[in-house]
Amino acid sequence: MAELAERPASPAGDTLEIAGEALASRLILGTGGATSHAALEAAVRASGTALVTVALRRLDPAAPSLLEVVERCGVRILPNTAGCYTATEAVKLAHLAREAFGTPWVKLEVIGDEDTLLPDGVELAAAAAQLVEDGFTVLPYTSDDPILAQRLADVGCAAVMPLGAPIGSGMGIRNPHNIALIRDKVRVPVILDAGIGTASDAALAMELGCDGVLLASAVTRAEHPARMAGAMRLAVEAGRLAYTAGRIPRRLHATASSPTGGLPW
Amino acid sequence: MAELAERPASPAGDTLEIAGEALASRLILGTGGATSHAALEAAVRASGTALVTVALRRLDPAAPSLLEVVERCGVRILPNTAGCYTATEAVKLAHLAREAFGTPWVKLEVIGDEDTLLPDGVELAAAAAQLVEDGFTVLPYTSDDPILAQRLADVGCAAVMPLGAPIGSGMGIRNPHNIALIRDKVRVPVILDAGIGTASDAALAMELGCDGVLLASAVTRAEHPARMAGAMRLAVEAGRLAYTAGRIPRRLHATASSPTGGLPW
Amino acid sequence: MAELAERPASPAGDTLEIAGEALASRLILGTGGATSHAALEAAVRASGTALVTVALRRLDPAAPSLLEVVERCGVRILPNTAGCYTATEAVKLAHLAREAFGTPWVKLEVIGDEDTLLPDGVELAAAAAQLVEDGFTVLPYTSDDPILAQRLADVGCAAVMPLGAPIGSGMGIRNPHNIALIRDKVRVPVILDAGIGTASDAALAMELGCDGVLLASAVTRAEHPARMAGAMRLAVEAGRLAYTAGRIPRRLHATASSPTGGLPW
Amino acid sequence: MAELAERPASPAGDTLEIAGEALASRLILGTGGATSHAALEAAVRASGTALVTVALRRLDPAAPSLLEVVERCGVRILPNTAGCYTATEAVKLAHLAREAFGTPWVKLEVIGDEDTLLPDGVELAAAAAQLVEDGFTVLPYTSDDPILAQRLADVGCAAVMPLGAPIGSGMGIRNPHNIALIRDKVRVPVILDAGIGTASDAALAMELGCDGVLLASAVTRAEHPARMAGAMRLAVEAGRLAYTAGRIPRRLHATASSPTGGLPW
Amino acid sequence: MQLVVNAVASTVDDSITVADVVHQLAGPDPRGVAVALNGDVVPRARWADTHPSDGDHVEVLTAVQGG
Amino acid sequence: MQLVVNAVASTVDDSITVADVVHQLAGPDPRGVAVALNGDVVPRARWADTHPSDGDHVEVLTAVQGG
Amino acid sequence: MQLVVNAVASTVDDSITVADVVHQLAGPDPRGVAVALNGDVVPRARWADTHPSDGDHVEVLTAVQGG
Amino acid sequence: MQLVVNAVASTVDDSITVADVVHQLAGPDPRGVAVALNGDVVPRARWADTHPSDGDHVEVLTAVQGG
Repeated sequence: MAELAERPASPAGDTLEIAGEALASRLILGTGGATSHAALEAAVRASGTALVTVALRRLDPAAPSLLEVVERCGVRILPNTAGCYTATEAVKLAHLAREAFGTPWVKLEVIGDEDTLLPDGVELAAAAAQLVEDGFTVLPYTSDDPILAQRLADVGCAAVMPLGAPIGSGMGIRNPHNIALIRDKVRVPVILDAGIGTASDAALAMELGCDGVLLASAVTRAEHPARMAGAMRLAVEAGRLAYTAGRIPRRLHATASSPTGGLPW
Repeated sequence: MAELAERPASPAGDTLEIAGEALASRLILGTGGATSHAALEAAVRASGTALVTVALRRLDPAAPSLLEVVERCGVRILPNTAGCYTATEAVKLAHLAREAFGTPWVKLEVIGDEDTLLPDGVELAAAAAQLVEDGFTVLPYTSDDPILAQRLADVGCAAVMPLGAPIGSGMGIRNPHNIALIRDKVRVPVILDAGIGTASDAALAMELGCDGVLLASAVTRAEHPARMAGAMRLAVEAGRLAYTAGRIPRRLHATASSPTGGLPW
Repeated sequence: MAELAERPASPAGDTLEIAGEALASRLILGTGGATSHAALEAAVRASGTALVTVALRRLDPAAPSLLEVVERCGVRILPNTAGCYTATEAVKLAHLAREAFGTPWVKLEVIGDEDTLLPDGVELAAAAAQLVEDGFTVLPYTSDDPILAQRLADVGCAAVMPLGAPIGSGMGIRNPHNIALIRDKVRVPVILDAGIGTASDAALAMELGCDGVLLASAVTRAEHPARMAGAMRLAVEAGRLAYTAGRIPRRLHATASSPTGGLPW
Repeated sequence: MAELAERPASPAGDTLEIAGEALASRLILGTGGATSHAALEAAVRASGTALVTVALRRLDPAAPSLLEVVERCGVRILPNTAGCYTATEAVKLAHLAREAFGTPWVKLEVIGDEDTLLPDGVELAAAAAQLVEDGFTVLPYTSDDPILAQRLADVGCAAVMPLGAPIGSGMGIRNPHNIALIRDKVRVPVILDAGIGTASDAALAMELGCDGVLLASAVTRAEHPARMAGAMRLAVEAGRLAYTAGRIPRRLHATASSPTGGLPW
Repeated sequence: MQLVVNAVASTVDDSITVADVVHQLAGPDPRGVAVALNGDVVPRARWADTHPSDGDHVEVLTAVQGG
Repeated sequence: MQLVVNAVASTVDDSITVADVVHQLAGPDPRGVAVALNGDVVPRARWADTHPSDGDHVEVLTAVQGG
Repeated sequence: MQLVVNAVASTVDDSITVADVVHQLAGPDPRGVAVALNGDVVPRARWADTHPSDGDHVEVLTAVQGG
Repeated sequence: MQLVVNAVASTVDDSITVADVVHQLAGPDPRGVAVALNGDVVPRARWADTHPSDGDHVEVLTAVQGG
């Protein structure tokens, strides 16, 4: 497929760039679900990520500061608009986030349904267009629909972030073919967002040509979050390297890996 | 499943041991299919493997020495019996290998069919029993049949090496359920052998509870063998780490990763 | 899942109803791809369908009449808006179809891309709302996105027709989980449209709770179209019956189907 | 694959023959798991089967006669050797069955493990060879290992009956590729035995080229056994018809099923 | 005058009606046919009294095989 | 003497035949039944003239539901 | 006067500014905080000279864990 | 006399030993090499005093790339 032609010739300097900014890791970590800020910090460090998502909520004076954790880890912040069901809500929350954190970057979420937390494509496309116009660097959490992904790229999103499966489901990538189609169609980075359950899922995302992976629950809700964070770090690197290495084709039949001649009988 | 209970509590000292020998890597590299000894050596080094397979064939005075490559890389040698169709042939070739390399370790292959290169369980079981009796450390390449794997462990094999898919097919793990069953049943190391095509396949094998992965073509026949070797090294580590980290359960529905309350509307 | 609770108690009178009209078959046949009207007629008859789709195109005086075939078979006609890329085009073509065939029923297609022929959700939702307002019985060809399906049902579509895979791809149902989710969410009939390649795909669609299946290429482009039409007819009945019969649960381990006691040893 | 070349040219007279005997149905029904003889009889009749399996156990004078049910339904009897763990046991039980029912036909089961009920290939091959020598018509329940299936055919079995998944698991066909390989390799009928959960599984088995399907729990343990029996009857016919009809190839991209030209814009 | 009928330019009598255009293409009893005049639907009931003007585009559509 | 019939010990007349044992269990016309005496198959034709000895194990088997 | 701050009603001095409200909740150096007055964003630069009126709703938001 | 060494017939001195055969093929210090004489393994320790007979088959094997 097209992305094969586009595979970087070498791993050297094979860095993820979003909106012209280079990120030191292709793994983006969501902070939701951690049992404590301490557990979260350990996971962030083990993951090697350079970018973490946060949500914006009413300030609780009693709660410890998440921002301090983020800054102590020296990672970039990506505010999300989780909890919004309409473009209007999401646009307003994005503006508040820009005020709060002084970053134009936003993970745009507009949810259609509280059971599935699946994105609402129509509202999402409207919000994305507005936020791009307002000068945001928009990273939309979207379905695996290639047409919607193309539309989001066309309105000026800095990346598209299709889901593999519902948020927190750990079901992996339900429709790899769509993810590969999206990678073929759009010219901006593709970040696999939501559904990752374990390391092989993250590696597969990269092998499909994704430029990065965003995950939260798979790490924060694992039995050993920091250990799983380390696993994801390695898996994303492994998958990217494998993608650039040019895998062998799938064959229905066998190919001998030892000489068939030269035996004494 | 059982293996969850048996997961090592920590990655520290989580080392693969076969027949009482600790191996520095859970990745075993087959040497077949490399375009040159130089390409092979680069792949061996990039893979971080501690054990490589070789075949035994009539000596060609003109051919460069493979043994020198193996020794220069400082890795252990695992002779195979590739090309044998009967227990008798395989036993004889194993004895010759022990003479040649001074090691009792043997990757036991008894093939049933030259198209599929699938193992012949009946001949394999017979050869394994004989070689164990002859004092070999037997690592049989077997099908993904849990009953056959149990039989091979029962006759004293040092490990069992079920296939994921036909040799060189790159089809990955066709029946993960059987691999997990094998891991549950036998008490010796389980090495996923044959079928691996890319990094996520190797990670999945480890997540299923395998103790190691053996692959050749996926690396030696990749467009960039050394790069793929590096990918496999990371993938095996990632998969093992993920296995020990305790992945989140698969859920059909979503689980929010951001608070649902605390929004201004 | 919800649909289990809703399964009809008995096959008797278990008929597909769309917009209050009972259809004698749950299989809807697309007429595209047939090598001749004769081959098409044989397939329509073998399929037992009660509803066939047609496209609207410039009249060619030299071409034989498709309408006569449809009427000779005594089946209802479902005009489509294939070839439209915008809501405006689709709405106009739907109005022309209503004029031509005197039916308010329309298979609404608004395509986003000529390579994938995948629907454009944003344009589709706009066209559906307009056509419902204009008094049409709208059956939209949509993606497998549950949120979009819900939106289409909410604007008053008489059914939703999610795809299993791209039109003509024969890839089956790429994401069965989404189809089941759609069946859970919407209260109108769900027709699996596009992607069916063979009989087991059609049976699976029904087992997921779909109320019907729409397919064209799988029959018209098969080596023996009429025979495949017969296969699809049986498969849709089989899948529906299995769905209503209450399948056994999937178990990772075995359950004996013969007594374990009572043997002479 | 080979079987494509061998597909019957037409459904007319496309009948399953085992050991020269024509069977009126490609569906073989196992009788295990039925809640009563009455429920079983209803299922047998609804299934349209011509051959049912029975087990042989110590006679309980208080128990109603299963044989009468079988004879009343006018179907052939296929005794099994369920419960045997060694070739010796299975051979003895087969001889007792031949005495009891006056038929040389036997479904040969030699189980390796009471948890998985998976066949023991080594014991199975030995028992099959002995029973063929003793004049039996041997139908072995085997794994999906193509080499073992070939061996069973070579010793003279009248058919091979590979599993799709463990008995009673309802997991369907875990490794369709192996089933297709078996169909390619052996010249005797291939009956998919064990693992079928629902109608689409049975249809898929036939589409892979199997000559028949044997199932028990999927029908006898369904909520509505007779209804599921009817579903399986249709599914087996549908799958066989689809197999002979020549399905369309799988394509990654779409193929239009409506003309792309001829629109007014 | 000039009409463009199904993308083909043709010279027709000035008094021509949509019904005449359809008749020429589809014969006396044109079933399953719809007409657009310059992109707007012309209901069958209006064919007889609808007079295209010079340069108008007339589209006459009918059913073809389609999925 | 003592016989073990289908794992149940019972005292029987010394002259008993396999046919008698089957008759007691399965009635006059025992169809679909097979017999093993101490593990060896006794063909139906031999039931009438096969005399178990004291302590013998007789197994009388028939069809039950099985997959 | 009355203000509703983060959904909690409270009586405050009439001269209160948004900056004061934030200070009370978040302390002297409130980093990572944004404010909405009756639903409209109040830029940080305007906190000091923005005077809520009686009954106004003030929302003070900050970062929490979120995926 | 005649020997068949790795499937190639060659004429050799009657006094030849397996060690000599190996030497000719693999040089003075033949590492990673095994020998079969008429199909039977000849342990390295026996090479020097093992004398093939006329027509014997000698196989000299070593490591090659293999999966």
